[in-house]
Amino acid sequence: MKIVNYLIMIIFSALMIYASLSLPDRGDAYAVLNKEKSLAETQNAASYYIHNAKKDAETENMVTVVLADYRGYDTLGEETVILTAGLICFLLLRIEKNKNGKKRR
Amino acid sequence: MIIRNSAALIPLILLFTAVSIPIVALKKKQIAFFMVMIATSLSVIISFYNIFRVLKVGTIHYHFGGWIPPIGIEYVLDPLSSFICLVINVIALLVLIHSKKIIEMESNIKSVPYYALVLLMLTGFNGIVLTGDFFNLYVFLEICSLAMYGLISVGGKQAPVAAFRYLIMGAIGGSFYLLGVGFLYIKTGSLNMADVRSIIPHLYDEPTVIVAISLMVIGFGIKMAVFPLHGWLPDAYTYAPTTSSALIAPTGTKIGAYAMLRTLFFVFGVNYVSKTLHITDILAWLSAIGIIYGSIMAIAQKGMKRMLAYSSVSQIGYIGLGIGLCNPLGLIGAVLHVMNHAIMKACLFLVAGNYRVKLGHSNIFKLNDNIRKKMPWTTAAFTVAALSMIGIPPTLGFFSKWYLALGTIKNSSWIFLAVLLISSLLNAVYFFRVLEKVYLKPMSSNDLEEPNMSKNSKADEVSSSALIPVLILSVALIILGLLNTIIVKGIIEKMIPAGM
Amino acid sequence: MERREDNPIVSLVSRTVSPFIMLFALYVIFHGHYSPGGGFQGGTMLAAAFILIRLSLGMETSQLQFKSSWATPLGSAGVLIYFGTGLVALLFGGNFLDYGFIPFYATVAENRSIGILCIEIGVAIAVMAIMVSIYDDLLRGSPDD
Amino acid sequence: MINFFLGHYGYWFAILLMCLGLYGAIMKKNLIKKLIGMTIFQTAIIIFFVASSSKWGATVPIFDEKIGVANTAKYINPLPHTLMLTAIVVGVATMGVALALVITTYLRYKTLDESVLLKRMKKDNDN
Amino acid sequence: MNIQSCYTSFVPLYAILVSLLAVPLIIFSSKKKNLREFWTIGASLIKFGLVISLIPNALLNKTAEISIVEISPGIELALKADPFGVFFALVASGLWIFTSFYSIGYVRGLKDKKQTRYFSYFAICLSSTIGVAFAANLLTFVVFYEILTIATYPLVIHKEDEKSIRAGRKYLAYTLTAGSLLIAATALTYQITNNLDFKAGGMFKGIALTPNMALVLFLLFLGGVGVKASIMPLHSWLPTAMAAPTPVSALLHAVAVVKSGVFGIVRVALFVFGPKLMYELGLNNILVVFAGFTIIVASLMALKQDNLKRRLAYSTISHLSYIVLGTALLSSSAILGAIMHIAFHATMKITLFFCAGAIYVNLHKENISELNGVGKVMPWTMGAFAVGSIGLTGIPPVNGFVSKWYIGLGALQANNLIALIILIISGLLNAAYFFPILHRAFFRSGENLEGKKEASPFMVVPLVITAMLAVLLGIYPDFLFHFYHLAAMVVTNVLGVIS
Repeated sequence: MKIVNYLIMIIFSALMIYASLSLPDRGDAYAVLNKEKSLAETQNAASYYIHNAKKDAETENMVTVVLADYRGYDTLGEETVILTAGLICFLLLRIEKNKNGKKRR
Repeated sequence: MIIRNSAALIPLILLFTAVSIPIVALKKKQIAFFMVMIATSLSVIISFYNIFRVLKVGTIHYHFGGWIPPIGIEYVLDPLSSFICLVINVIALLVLIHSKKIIEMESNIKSVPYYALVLLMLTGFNGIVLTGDFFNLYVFLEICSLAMYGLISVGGKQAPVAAFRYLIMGAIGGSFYLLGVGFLYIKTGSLNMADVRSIIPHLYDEPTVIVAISLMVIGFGIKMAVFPLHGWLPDAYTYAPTTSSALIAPTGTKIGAYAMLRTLFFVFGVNYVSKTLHITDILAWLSAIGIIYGSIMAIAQKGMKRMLAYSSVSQIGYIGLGIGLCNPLGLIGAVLHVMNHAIMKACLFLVAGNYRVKLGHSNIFKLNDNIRKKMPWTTAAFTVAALSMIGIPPTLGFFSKWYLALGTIKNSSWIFLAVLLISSLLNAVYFFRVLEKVYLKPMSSNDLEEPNMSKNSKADEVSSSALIPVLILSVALIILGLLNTIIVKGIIEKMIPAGM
Repeated sequence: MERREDNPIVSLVSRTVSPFIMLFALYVIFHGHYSPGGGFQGGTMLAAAFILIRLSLGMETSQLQFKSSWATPLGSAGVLIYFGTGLVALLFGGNFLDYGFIPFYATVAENRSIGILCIEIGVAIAVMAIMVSIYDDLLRGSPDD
Repeated sequence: MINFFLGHYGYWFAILLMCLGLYGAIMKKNLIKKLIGMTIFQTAIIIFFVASSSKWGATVPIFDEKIGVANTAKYINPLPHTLMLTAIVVGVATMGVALALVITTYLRYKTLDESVLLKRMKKDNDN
Repeated sequence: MNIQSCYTSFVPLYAILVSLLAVPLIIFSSKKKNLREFWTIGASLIKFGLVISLIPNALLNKTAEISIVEISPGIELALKADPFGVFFALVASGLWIFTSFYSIGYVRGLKDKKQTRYFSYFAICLSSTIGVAFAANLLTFVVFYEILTIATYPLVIHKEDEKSIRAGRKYLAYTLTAGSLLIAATALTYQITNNLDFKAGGMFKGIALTPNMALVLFLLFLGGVGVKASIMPLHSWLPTAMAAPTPVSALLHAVAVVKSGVFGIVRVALFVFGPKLMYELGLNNILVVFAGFTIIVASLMALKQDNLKRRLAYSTISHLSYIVLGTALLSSSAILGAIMHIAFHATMKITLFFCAGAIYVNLHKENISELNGVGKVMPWTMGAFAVGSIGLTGIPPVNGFVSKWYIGLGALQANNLIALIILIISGLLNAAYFFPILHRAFFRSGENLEGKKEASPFMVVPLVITAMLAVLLGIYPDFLFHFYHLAAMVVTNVLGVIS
């Protein structure tokens, strides 16, 4: 079993290095993900945000606009995630008094 | 307005109900159940409406916040997603009807957060199925995974450990997927599936993209429990409470299968993943191994729930095999088997739950024909589901197996055909083992020591709310089996992706 | 761990500090439009303020400040605020979460700005309440309870 | 070559961190250590994303009159930051759930060693 | 007379549904014995009538067709009452009447439990058998075949003792494996032909089929239907299934199960592959070898059985292979004989099993060595037994002679002397294992038989009638049911020559 785990580790790191080799340089302002248009000449989301965030939502902080407006549904989802976590802790750990008055977990 | 938003309405309704349960049901706990009923039945109605609408007007896109993709997030309602939605919601509705009495009996379950979590899990499922955006998929994947951990962890004594091990594996799977999305984003600069679909052909020979795809596939594989990544499944299903396992076993793994199908065939392109990367071949082989492994392990078990858990490892193998065959017939078989397995597994787990209710255990070797005399209808439903599992016509199980067999022959991959046939025989072995006990093993003396095992053998069924869903499911198996062509021709054949 | 008697310095300092933390948290929330910050960051800081009190004064006393039983409903309420903002947009003929349609009687862009503010508040409430509730539950469940 | 190194060492550190996390998550027997490993793994992914969003000589993605929005190279990419805000919260939630599970496990079994737990589980399962 | 024409009619569907609809009635009237058995008898009579009503059109080579529902794109759950189907349905439904009369006497005589389950599964078996007979395409055939497999299981384990349960396991192991092979073969055929309808003379017309593929396909089919037809390496479930009560054995052996097996083999040989292809690829030789081997070896094994029912079982195995052999010879009169042997063997064998059951119920004797002097006590029963055994041996005037005669002729036509020799030898062996029984029964004096007399009329009447039927069919093969004409019709359609 241990061997298998080590193997997994090695394969994983090898994969990662292999993948990282063809990544664009970090901080390259003209890499694909920062271009105006994508390779298929479709609008690139990030640059659209930078251009239009102020115009669209009268809000300086682009991250806020993206978070709450452009991709607001993700944020709703993440609200739900954290609510889920709260409910699970409630379900697992909170001590309630039930009918016959004895504590239960 | 309903019509305009019907594509997004199901997750929203479920989410709204789930969120408002902790407030509304704060004082009166009984309200929770009824809210759940309303929400799930509404979602069933809407998913029926959606599927007909899709078949009429074709694919429907819904843009959240009115931002057209790739700027915003979109929901895509096409035959595949609407069909899976329908299956999930119908199964969920039936299982939740069954859960009414069960949850009251389970002492350590607090109904309010439990039902809220159930709805959150369903929200996650529907969100995953409907979304057209990679990161949104990740978010909803985490929602439903977290909810699943919670639902599993309130089971028996061992449940938290099982849930924790599932959590570690699931979280790593989710992180793998997220990492894959990251690589993909860095290379394409987009998160929208359709957008990536248009960009990806320019990047087919990039190592990063290949790694990204494999990471995503591993992530989904863990959720889907394909063979080497199935480790979390048996414990989780075994120790979870009845309702949870009956909810998660039919739907949870299918979500992984769906996401895998969606990303592989609809985003990265059929020819690329099958001809260039051979991911589908690997998937098919792993699934084939999983089919045999799961069936053999199922034979070795002595608890019914654990047996069913292992059998769902092998059944997931069928779906994986269908996807891996990468031809229309295989796909039809896979999608049909998603529905078929959902129905069968829900039925079987509910039956196991009913047995637990009456006997306090579902240990195969302690069963005898007294239980059949006590609960004839439940046992009849179990028989039908078992026959469908084995693949006896005219149940649905036979036909999904039939399409899969046709698919394997089309690829002229005889080993897979043999695997299919052998596995159906193994299914026969472990189900007839139970059926023999339930129908033929007379009550021996040492069974009398068993609690709530009175000698009198007059009918003593579970309450109707626990019985009717089981019967509906088992009848549906036969009816849908006879009418499967309507489904296949009407819906499934419209899902076949381009280039297959 | 055995319970030590309350240390006056600890309680005093924490009770003095926590309002300021809350104030700064509110600043972070409402200034999220113009500077780094927003609902999550602010919400977590609020939660931190409450948890600080809970740490220093113990569970019983701090119930006077914020009852644990409110936490979960409050969290749901936070999410509901978010959800409701989107729902109002939907009811006024937009898509879900399309704040432009919410009638704040301003230009579309300003509507969006206000909508963003609403949901930031919702997020903050939810995060704060649920963080506190998770803390409470973990503590309740902890072995030495 | 040196440029290549300068362009990629950020990713490599993130990858190193990932490997550490994965090691902890799959190798360690103690549940808490597993949890720590998992968290490290998630954090590493977050770092990876943020690293990918950087641009040399660019400022935070907050609108500035003096800079204007004509040239996107002046602001770093806001999208990964947004995504990672979500990812952070997801990680926190996951950790909360995991801690709850660990506590319940400890209350029931009085141990956190996985191998021991598995043995005991099997025993409970048998009888 | 060689023009086949079709017309739509619901009669085949009704013929299937009658006994299915009887099942709930039987279950609900489980308290009132007489009502319950009235349902069974009524269903069997109606079914027989429906099948009879199909004969005239079948004789004019008009086939009734009805397609129920499309169960796979392009494949429908369709029924088709062609002469062969009518022939088999006639045999099955006709003998069901006798069987149900007889089983009433039997189960009541033994004060048997679970009679409701017994009768209801009996009915299901019959409807699936009729479904097998009328199946218009392979998939429909598979569906009903599998249903038959499952529906027979509760009958095999009817006694619910350890022995019968083990028999049930064995039965399931064999038949389910066969079923999956059959499914594989069907799927393979569908991939090749895109069409699964049975065609007289083969469905591979105009489709290039490599010899290897054809061989694989044929072996798969053989494995699929050969188990129920109990060809020799695959036969061993049949003697074990003797644990079942006698009427069930009668059903298994004479009426439904094994007969649907050989029916399947004939279908596969003549309607899927077709005589031409079989001959060209030499597939029929495989069948001849298997069949000949089975005939001889099964007869030899029958010799050394002392349990009466087991001996009958082995004789069934060998006689089933007569049919297979006749089919494999592919000459007109051989096929004619084979098809007629389906019916004639059924009548004779059911007689014999009824006799065995009557003896068991009346005297609780199962072994041949105990049968001394039974003939004097139960003259009618043993008389019928004598008729049956004479027939199986192939001595005129009983009908066994007719079919055997035609098969022999066919062997000569196909100038295949080995087959002829096999027939002769097996005839002698039949005599060798039947006549000692008669000798013991009639010419030895038995002990402690005082006060015993005939079994209940419920059991005696049916077996006497079947025996008389056997004789009548021997004297005039076309008697009342036009067995001869139907068989001739099948041969005409298959070989395309007027016989």
